[in-house]
Formats: sequence, C-alpha cells, structure tokens
Amino acid sequence: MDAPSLPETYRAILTIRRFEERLLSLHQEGLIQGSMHLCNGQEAIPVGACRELRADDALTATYRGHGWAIARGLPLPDLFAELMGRASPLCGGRGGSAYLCGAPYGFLGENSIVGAGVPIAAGAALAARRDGAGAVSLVSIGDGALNQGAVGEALNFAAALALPLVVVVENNIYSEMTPIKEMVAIDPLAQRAAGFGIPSVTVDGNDTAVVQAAVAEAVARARSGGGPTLVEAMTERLVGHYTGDAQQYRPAGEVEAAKTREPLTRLRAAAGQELGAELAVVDEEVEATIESAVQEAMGYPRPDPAGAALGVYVD
Amino acid sequence: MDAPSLPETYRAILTIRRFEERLLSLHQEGLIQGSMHLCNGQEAIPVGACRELRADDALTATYRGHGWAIARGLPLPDLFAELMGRASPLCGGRGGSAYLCGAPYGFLGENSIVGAGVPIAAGAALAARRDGAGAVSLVSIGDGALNQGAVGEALNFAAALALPLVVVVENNIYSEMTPIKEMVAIDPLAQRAAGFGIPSVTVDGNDTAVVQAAVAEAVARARSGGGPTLVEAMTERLVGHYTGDAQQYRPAGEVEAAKTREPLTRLRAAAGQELGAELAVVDEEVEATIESAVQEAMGYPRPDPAGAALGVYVD
Amino acid sequence: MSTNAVTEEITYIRAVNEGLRWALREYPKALILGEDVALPNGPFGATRGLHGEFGDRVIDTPITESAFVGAAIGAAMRGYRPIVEIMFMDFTQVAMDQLVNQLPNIHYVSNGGFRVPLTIRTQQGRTPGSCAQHSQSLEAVFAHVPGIRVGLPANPQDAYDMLRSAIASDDPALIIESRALYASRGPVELERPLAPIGRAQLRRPGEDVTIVSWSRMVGEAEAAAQRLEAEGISAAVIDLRWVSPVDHDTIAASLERTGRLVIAHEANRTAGFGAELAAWATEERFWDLDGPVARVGAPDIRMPAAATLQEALLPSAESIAETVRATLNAAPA
Amino acid sequence: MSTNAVTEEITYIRAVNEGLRWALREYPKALILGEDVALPNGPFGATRGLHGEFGDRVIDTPITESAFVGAAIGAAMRGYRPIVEIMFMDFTQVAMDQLVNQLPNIHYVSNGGFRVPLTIRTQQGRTPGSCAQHSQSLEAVFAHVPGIRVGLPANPQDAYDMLRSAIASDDPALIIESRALYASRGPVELERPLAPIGRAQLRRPGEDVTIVSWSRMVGEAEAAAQRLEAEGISAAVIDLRWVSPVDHDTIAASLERTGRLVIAHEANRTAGFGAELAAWATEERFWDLDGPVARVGAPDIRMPAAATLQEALLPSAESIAETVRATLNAAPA
Ligand SMILES: Cc1ncc(C[n+]2csc(CCOP(=O)(O)OP(=O)(O)O)c2C)c(N)n1
Ligand SMILES: Cc1ncc(C[n+]2csc(CCOP(=O)(O)OP(=O)(O)O)c2C)c(N)n1
Ligand SMILES: [Mg+2]
Ligand SMILES: [Mg+2]
Repeated sequence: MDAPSLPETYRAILTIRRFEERLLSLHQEGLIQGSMHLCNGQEAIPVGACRELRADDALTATYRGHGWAIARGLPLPDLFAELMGRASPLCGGRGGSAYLCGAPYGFLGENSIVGAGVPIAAGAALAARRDGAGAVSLVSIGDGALNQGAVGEALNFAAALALPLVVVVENNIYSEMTPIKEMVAIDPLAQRAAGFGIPSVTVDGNDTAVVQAAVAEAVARARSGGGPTLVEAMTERLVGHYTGDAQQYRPAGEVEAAKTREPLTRLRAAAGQELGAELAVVDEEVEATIESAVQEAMGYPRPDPAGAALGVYVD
Repeated sequence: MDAPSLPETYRAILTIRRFEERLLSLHQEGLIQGSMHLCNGQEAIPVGACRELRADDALTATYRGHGWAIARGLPLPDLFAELMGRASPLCGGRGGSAYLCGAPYGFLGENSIVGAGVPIAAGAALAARRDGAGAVSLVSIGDGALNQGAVGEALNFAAALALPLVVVVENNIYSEMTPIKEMVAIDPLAQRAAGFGIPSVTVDGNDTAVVQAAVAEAVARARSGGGPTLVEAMTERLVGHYTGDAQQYRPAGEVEAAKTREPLTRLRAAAGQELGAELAVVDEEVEATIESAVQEAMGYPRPDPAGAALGVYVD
Repeated sequence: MSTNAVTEEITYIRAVNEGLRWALREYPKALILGEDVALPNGPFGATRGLHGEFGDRVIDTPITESAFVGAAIGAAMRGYRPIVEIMFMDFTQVAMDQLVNQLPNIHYVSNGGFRVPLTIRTQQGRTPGSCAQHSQSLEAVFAHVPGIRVGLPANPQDAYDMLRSAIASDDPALIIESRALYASRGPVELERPLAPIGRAQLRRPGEDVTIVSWSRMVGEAEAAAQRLEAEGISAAVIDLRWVSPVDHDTIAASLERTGRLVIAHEANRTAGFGAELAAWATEERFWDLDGPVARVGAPDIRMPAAATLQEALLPSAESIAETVRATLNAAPA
Repeated sequence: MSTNAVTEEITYIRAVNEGLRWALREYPKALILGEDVALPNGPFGATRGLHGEFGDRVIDTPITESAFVGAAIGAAMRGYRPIVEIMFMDFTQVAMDQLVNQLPNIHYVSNGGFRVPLTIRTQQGRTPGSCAQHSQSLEAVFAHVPGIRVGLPANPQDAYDMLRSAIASDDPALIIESRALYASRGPVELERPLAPIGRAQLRRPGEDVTIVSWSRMVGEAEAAAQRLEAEGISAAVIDLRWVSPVDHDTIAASLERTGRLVIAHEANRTAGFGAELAAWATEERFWDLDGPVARVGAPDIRMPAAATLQEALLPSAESIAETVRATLNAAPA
C-alpha cells in the first residue's frame, strides 16, 4: 500500500471527529436518546489500524466504537440513523450507540460489557485460522478492560492456540473516571501481554502512521501463523467518558494540554502553509459529507413498533 | 524458627499421604461417597508453606485441599468425619471432600470452582491489611487455574492495592487430564505474574524446605507491606485427577518416574541408614494416628436430616 | 426531635447516599467497594462525599467484578461488612460465580462457621436509549438463589430503609435499585428504626383486584389503579419490596378481599418473578381466586436501543390497567 | 434398513456421544470445544473417539469458560457451528456474561445480520457426595433468558434426539444433561429424522392428575404414578423435555382431562421453572383447574455433600406421590 497522504489522513480523522461532535448536537436537539461514549482525540487509532484490515478480516470494538465503525467503512448515514433510533440497515435501531454492528462489513460489533469482545474476537480468529485464507481478527479494548477476567482468559486462549488475533488497547489513561495507573501495578500496560506469552508494543496512538505500522507488524504475524499480538496505543480523550460526564476528576489543564497533542492539531501543524489550504477544503468537504449523512439518516423511517419483539430467534 | 528435623518433615508428609490413601480405602469400603481429589505426591507444598503461617493468617485452598487442611492443623478425625458425611465439627458433613472449611483454624476453605478462591483470598488480604497486625492471606491453586479469569482479576486487584497475598501455584503439570504446557504459551507459569507486576519464583515443590524458603520470602514481603507474590511449586500427582481417573492420558512410565522424585522417596533416601530406623517408627506412629482418627471419626453421628434445610440464613 | 423534623424531600439516589453514610458511621467495619466510587463520587452519585468523609474505607476498584465481589466476600469472612456497588445489573453476569457459587453457600456449608454480612447494590431496568446489555431486569435469577436476600426499593424512603436493613443483616443481600427512579424525589425520614427485611407495603387498598408490583412498576401500577378507579374498578396496589423473602401475608390479606391477582414487573414474563407469585397463589390460595391470575411483563425479548421499540415492549400503567380489565372479565370459555 | 435394525440399547452418555458424532459428520463446520474433550475423550466420555475420528475439529481448551464460550460465539458468527461442553451446570456461572449478555442478543440486535448456531452442552443435578458447587439445577435461569433454547433430555433417545435438534437449529441452544442418568441404558434409534424443538412427551396417560416433570425427575414421576395406580389414582406423566420453548398444548390436553396439575423438578422450588408452569396454568387454564396446582422441588437450599442430608432435601417418587395425594384431597378451608 502507498502511504496515505496527510490530507487523506486528516479527512479520515476529521470525519470521525465531526461525526462525534454532530452526535452531541443531535443529542442536545433531542434527536438522540441515552448516553454515548465518544472517541474525540482517539481517532488516529481506528484510522491507522483499519488501514491494515482486509475485507475478510473480523473487527470487534467497544461501546466507544463509532470511530472503528467509520474507519471500517460503515456508511455514515446508516450510523447516524442507528444512533437516532431509526430503522438503519445496520441493526434497525436495535443496537444504538453502544452496541451496534455491521455484518456485511465484517464488523462483529461494539460491545457494552467491558472486555467481553475479546473472547468473541478470539473465536473469529479461530474461524479465520480454520478457513485458512490468512484472515485475522482485530479487537479494540480500553486500558481498564485489560483487567477483566474475560480478557485475560481470551489472551491466554489465543496464545495457547496461536490464533491470528490482534488486540489493540486504546490507553486513554482513564477507565471511566479512574486513572488506569492507580488500578494496575505495571507500566506500560503492554507488559501484561508477556505474562501470556504474547508479543506487544506500546506506541503513540495519536499518530496514524505509527499505529498503522504497529498493527501492520501484528497483522503480518497473525496472517503468517505467528499468533496474537497486543498493541497498546497511547492517547487521550478530549471529552467526557460519556455524554454528560462533567470530568471533575480530571486535573486542571489536562484536557487543554491534550488538545495540543491530539491528531488533528498535529496534522494541521505538520501541514503547515503548504497543505493548509488543502485542509481547509477538506474541512468543508467533511462538513458537507456529515450534513448530507445526517439528512439521509433523517430519511430513514422509525422502526415499526409492531416488529419490536420479532427476531429473538431465527426459527 | 528452627528448621524442622527430617523425621518431623517425614511425619508431616506421611500423615497427609496416609490420610489420602486411607480415604481411598474408605471409599472402596463404601464409607465415603462421591469423587475425591487426592494430593498424593504434592504434600511437600502445603507442609512447607503452612510452616510460615501464623494463627491469624488466612488460608484458602482448592478441592485438592486435604493436605492444606491437615498442614493447617485441622484435626484428622474431624476431616475423616467430614468426608464420611458425618456431623463433623468442621461443616457438619455439608462441605465434603471438595468444599470443606474450618473457621476456627483460619481456613477459609477449599473451593471446587477452579480459581474462585483467589478473589476471596484477596479479600482476606484486604481485611488483614486493614487490621494492621501484619497478617497475610495465602491461597493455593493449580496450574490450570491460573488461566481462569477470576484469578487474573484477583492478581491484578492484589497488585494494584498492594495486598498481603501469597499465591501458591501447585504445578502438577496437568489440569485434570490435559497437560498444562499445551494450554499456555509461557514457561514457567510464574511468568504470568510479571504481567501483573507481581514478583514470582518457580521452585521444586517436592522439597519442603525449598517451598518453605520461597513462601517465607513471599510472606515477609506481604507482612511488611510489599504486596503480593506468586510462588510456583513444581510437583507431580502420583494418582488420578480424582478417584476413578484411570489416567490413560499419562504417558507410560510417567507415574513410575514421578515416584522416584516424590517427597517421601526423597526423604527416605536422604535419611539413609542413620535415620532410617527413626522413620520406621514414624511409619508406625502415623499408621496408628490415622487409624485412631478413622475410629474417632466413625464415632461422630450422621447429621440429622431434619436439619438439612436449616442454616441457609443467619436470620 | 420530632419525626417531622428529620423528614427531607430528597432524590432516590440521595437517599441511597444517606443510607451508605449511615452505614459507614454505624459500622466501623463497613467498607464500600466499586468502580469509581471513591474519588469520582460514584458513577450515579451514590457515594458522593463518602470518600471525603470516610477516607480509605471507600475503595475504587479495577473494572473486575469477580475480583471485587470475591474480595468483599473474603473481607466479610474476616470480620468486615462490605458494601459493593455493581454499576448495572447486567454486569452481575461477569461475577456470577462469586454471587451464586460462593456467596450464598458460605454460611450454610460452613455450618455457621462463617458469616458473610455483605450487601451488593446494583440498579437495573431500561431507560431511553439504553442498549440490550444495560437494560435487563434479573431479580428472578437471584430470587432463585437461596442464601441471598433480594430487595427492590421503589421510592426514596425505601431506597434508604431497605439498604440499611440489608447492611445491618448478617446475611448476604442484594439491593436492586431503579436507575429510572434515581432522580425522582420523595420524603425521606432519616432517623427511623431499622425495618425488618421482607415486608411488603400496601400502597393502596382495593376491593376488586390486587395488583402486586415492585421497583419502577409500582408507580405504573398506582397510575393504573387511578385510571381504573375512574372506571369504577377498585384496585389494591402492593409494593412487594423484597422478592426474597416474600411477604405472602400481605398479598394473601388483600387477595382474600379481592379474589383477583395481577402481577406486574419490567422483567421478561417467562420465568420472571411474577411466575413465582402466580404459582404461590394457585398453590396456596386457590380457593380465594375468583378467576385467572394475570402477569404483566416484557414479552420475552432482548431490549432494543431505540426508544420507540422499547416503549412498545415495556409494561405501563395502560397495559396493567388493560390486563386488570381483561382479568375481571375473564370467564370460562 | 428397517427402523428396528438401527435401534440399540445404549447408555445416555453414549447416546450423547453418537449425537456429537452425527453432528461432526453432518456439518463440516461443526466444531467441539471444551475441557478435556479431545485427547482425554471428555471428562464423562461424551466425546469418546471423536478426536480420533475428526482430528482438530475437537478442541481441548484451557479451563476458561468465558474464553471458550465467547470463542464459540465468535466462530459461530463467522460461519461455524460450534458445540461447547461446560463440564457442570455450576460452571456456567463463570461464563454468564457470554451466555446471557452476548449469545442471546446477537441475532436480535444485529437485526438478523448475524446468526449464532451454537449449542452448549452441560449436565446438572446432585449425585451422592457432590458438593454445593457441583449440584445445582439452574434451568429456570436460562428459561428466563430469551434467545436461547433450553432442553433437558430424560433418557438416552432424547439425549440423542434433542442434542441433534439443538445442533441443527440456527439458534443458540443449551442442552442440560443429567449426570445421574449418564450410565442408564435405553433403546436408541440412531437413524431418525430430526425432531422439532419444543415438543413434550406424554409418557403415560392418566385421568386424575397430570404430573409434569423433566430430566431425572421424569423417572421419579413415573415411579410415583405407578405407586398411585396401586392406590387407584390415575396419574398422567408428561416429560416436558424443553423449558424453552414450552409445549403448552401437550400439558393443556392432559390438564383438560385431569383438572389437576403437579409439577416436579430437582431445582429449588422458589422461582424454579415449576413456577412458570403453575403460573401458566392459572393464567391460561384457570377454568380447567379443579384444585390447587402443586410444585415439588428442593426446599430452597444449598446442597450439602453428605448423602443423608441430600436425600432429605431431594424430591423423590414418594414425595411426588405424596403431593399428588394432598392435591387430590385439597378442598376449601
Ligand atoms: C463488566 C463491566 N463493568 C463495568 C462497566 C461500566 N463501564 C463502562 S465503560 C467503563 C470504563 C472502561 O474503561 P476503559 O476500558 O479504559 O475504556 P474507555 O472507556 O476508557 O474507552 C466502565 C467501568 C461495563 N460496561 N462492563
Ligand atoms: C470453573 C471450573 N471449570 C472447570 C472445573 C472442572 N475441573 C475441576 S478440577 C479441574 C482441573 C484443574 O486443574 P489445575 O488447576 O491444574 O488443578 P489440579 O486439579 O491439577 O490440582 C477442572 C477443569 C471446575 N471445577 N471449575
Ligand atoms: Mg480508558
Ligand atoms: Mg494441575
């Protein structure tokens, strides 16, 4: 693959950022109900990681998964519609912000139980290995999730069976409202992997190219039968844990400082004058894309309440 | 503490061995019902470890816990009675082989759910730390148990809170009927601990003094606020996973070879001619102790069926 | 001090907070464990201010429910009185071994050698947009686990009282709060003697039908009773409060008068706790029944996120009233 | 080939083994996962010979139920048809998140985008000396989880047939075997068409009372019916087979004749699945009932290890018969 250009990367990240920001305004307008977990500031991770995935790979995310869904290619109108509780082609409004999926896109879905996606992703890896076509299974989790029993079990399972699994830990330094460093006795978190015999690396999660390179190595290992890898990507949330989180637990200045390190700021700085004008065009284009997606989403009907109880079983 | 003499150690181990063997014959005589998990060959671990425990320490074991109960000082007649389904002072016959406990002895009990004792033991460690008297909590698990989610969670919990917890992994190279080496990608198992930031050591589990020394260091760390330690003690089962296990999965000659390495064989060899006679006396004394314990146990009444449903609640 | 003097109008979640404060003051060995309960004041504010007041007796834990429920059990066996917060009922499922295989066995199997005075707090139910993994009502599961007391407070006073009774008990207890009610207000008398565990409350007497409900559905049942009153139907409403143990006497007393029983809960119908009450009625009070017992519950579904779908599935004042009407009209075919 | 030609007298566990063999032959995408299922031939012998015959489609897993149930879910979402063994029902509790929060949601929440044709096999119940953590009967819990089919075979033929139906289904299914019955023998016809899921079986017609039971209690119910016959009481016995979905029609047909219903299960009484059936009867068949419905179950206990204690707690042919007698004599006070 050619390395993507800076404006391309900028567009990918900005699309996610603007998606999240637009959700917030839709929420404020009363068009979305319930809480959401936005990924503002963490976008470089899904963008970088998904560049290494093939169509036949499996992707599994967490409730903080909109960025993953977008990077995986799920259509923006469908996503907006799903979050607005409309009859989207994804889950017909049944998934919502924290638990949506997209079967046609190899997106096994978000998961709103911390850590629960990793065993499932290990199963997708088992399927991939049996299929023999070199597909892999990639799963993202948070820093806090790494402590969940199911995650440890799945790491061992994948290691023992040498499954083609890539675990991306998005370390945004908080598990909800508690700093992860107070909840573990290791640093970096990637150290956990060695205890399972899994190679790992800790990288700058705010740099798409760096994430992509780390995931490329992990994916290559997996595709060639080398078993699982854990990639810890360091990042920071620019917003609350969920919509409505006042973030009183964050030290003064932390978010402001994070804003100087976040992917868009960096890309804008790196672009300089040369590419600056190009980015301004991207800004406008993304804006238009988002707005047209919202409009399209509004066109989806509400799901028919008469069908609410249907589909619990296939038969 | 003075180092215990060889005959003393021999007596401690032989008592457990003969206890287990006698259980088997009681089982064959129909005096014990249900399956049991015997620890023949693994006795040096509880004997060595319990020597480092104080009365105010907490001990938690697994279903393969008779040796731990004996090493902790639970009376043999009570144990026999409990396993015979009699109204023993331990659990009144309610616990049985795999799930007995002894509150007055600081024995939080066996646990017949693989790994489940470790979170509970971490809680006892939390209590000990809050009590501030330097007590510790020691828990034994098997090699296979190390993979259970609850164990990983508890290791992290104890590490994050720096709790006075000592985890003894009795690595008998099999988890039920499957070799542990096929179920993990690490060697030694103790490597798992580093992933939680927990110091660990792998030692010869068939040598009481070696086990004791390793546990002494772990206990000292715990008592002084240094947090948890994992001690992996290498050993081998001389018998089936449970009574009735024909052990067809064990390679020819494995058990025979193990018998040349097991604690009693070693102690007899080390005793040589000098102490040999003394050991013969111990043999007879232990025999007598076991038999009198069985007789005493037979004297306990059967639990009153009328009380079977009582005591589910305190109130 | 007069009783009125200590009655305050506070929210349900604030009442929980006051109950926890009471416990930490009353019991030196009480501890609080859970995710975000200490420095962040609790995800829903239940523990607000407690870390400030009680320091390290309020403990932030890693996101490992098996570990901290298990640890609370171990601490309880060693003399503490822990109170654990499991953020959503759905998350109990990652700690079920500790909750089902460990906790309720210890007192019985140790033949009284150990006590486990542990209280678990959680909250359940659907709120608009909550996904399938954050919406389940699972009280029936725990009611089927002997060895744990299970209560579901339906108003601020009960949120305070039932929590205190649970904590004071030497038995394990699970208090299932209602997230949908957290912001609702009501008078709470703080200086009350401890109430015994397992007492239902007749919220409203009635002559024609007895509606038994709990948690958020009590409000719906009361609203249903009001609608029915306008139609000339007199419905008694009982807030069951505890599904373990059950206060059969209070139900029986009303049933004797009304001869008709309707049970309403938010949980899925099949094998929900309504089944237990209906079974009890037909087993123990058959001759008091003038017609079929009826249950109102969710129609055995997973919970969709879209509010329009959710609303189509959830029991409401109207569906309760409708069931009452159908019940009163029921006649042999 | 005539039907008789393929009928064999085999044990219950061997019937399971044959069902698994059938599945691996029938479905190239079928896999078996579990502890000790491959090289050691399964802890109870259910997978005997299968690793030899089917190689790495039979997979020994680490002792991590959440991991391998979750992995089976993931593999199913990617086109496989996994069959998972959870060694004891009690151990489902360490995997409840996968079983309750994940598995049953996927087809519904994905709006049909994903199917999870996963079968979980486990076994439950008490055997002499089995401890409190190896003796529970928890079918009611899973019957309360929409999205999973739940069956409990009571004899070798059903152990074979119901397992195959579960595996063939594109829905998740839980087959709960009875360890106490593993060594029992019965005729098994191996070449049968697949039976639909959810059909009960009338084991014995009767005129005076309908006894509904499942799993090991079916034998006790039949024995009770025999005793009662000697006393002039004609008891119908229904093997419910599936608690999800329930075959209400078969019960209704018998109840119409007998007017009396007794439900017997090994699980704890309160909120056991007997409650659901009793509730259904009083809700849907009230006018068919000539007297109280009665439930027979364990008296809400933890299971002690001592066999003398266990026996005092467990339902039996005699306690079922006694309940039937009491039911038939029940009259208004
Ligand atoms: C089993 C479980 N426990 C608790 C929660 C509540 N919860 C939701 S998100 C979250 C924090 C997770 O932190 P982390 O893994 O770091 O991910 P982040 O939210 O930072 O992306 C918690 C505790 C949950 N959803 N599931
Ligand atoms: C959660 C759970 N899963 C499975 C079992 C069944 N089981 C009992 S012992 C055992 C093997 C444990 O192996 P290991 O931890 O090495 O201990 P060992 O038996 O060798 O002492 C298994 C799988 C169980 N008791 N609990
Ligand atoms: Mg985080
Ligand atoms: Mg072992």
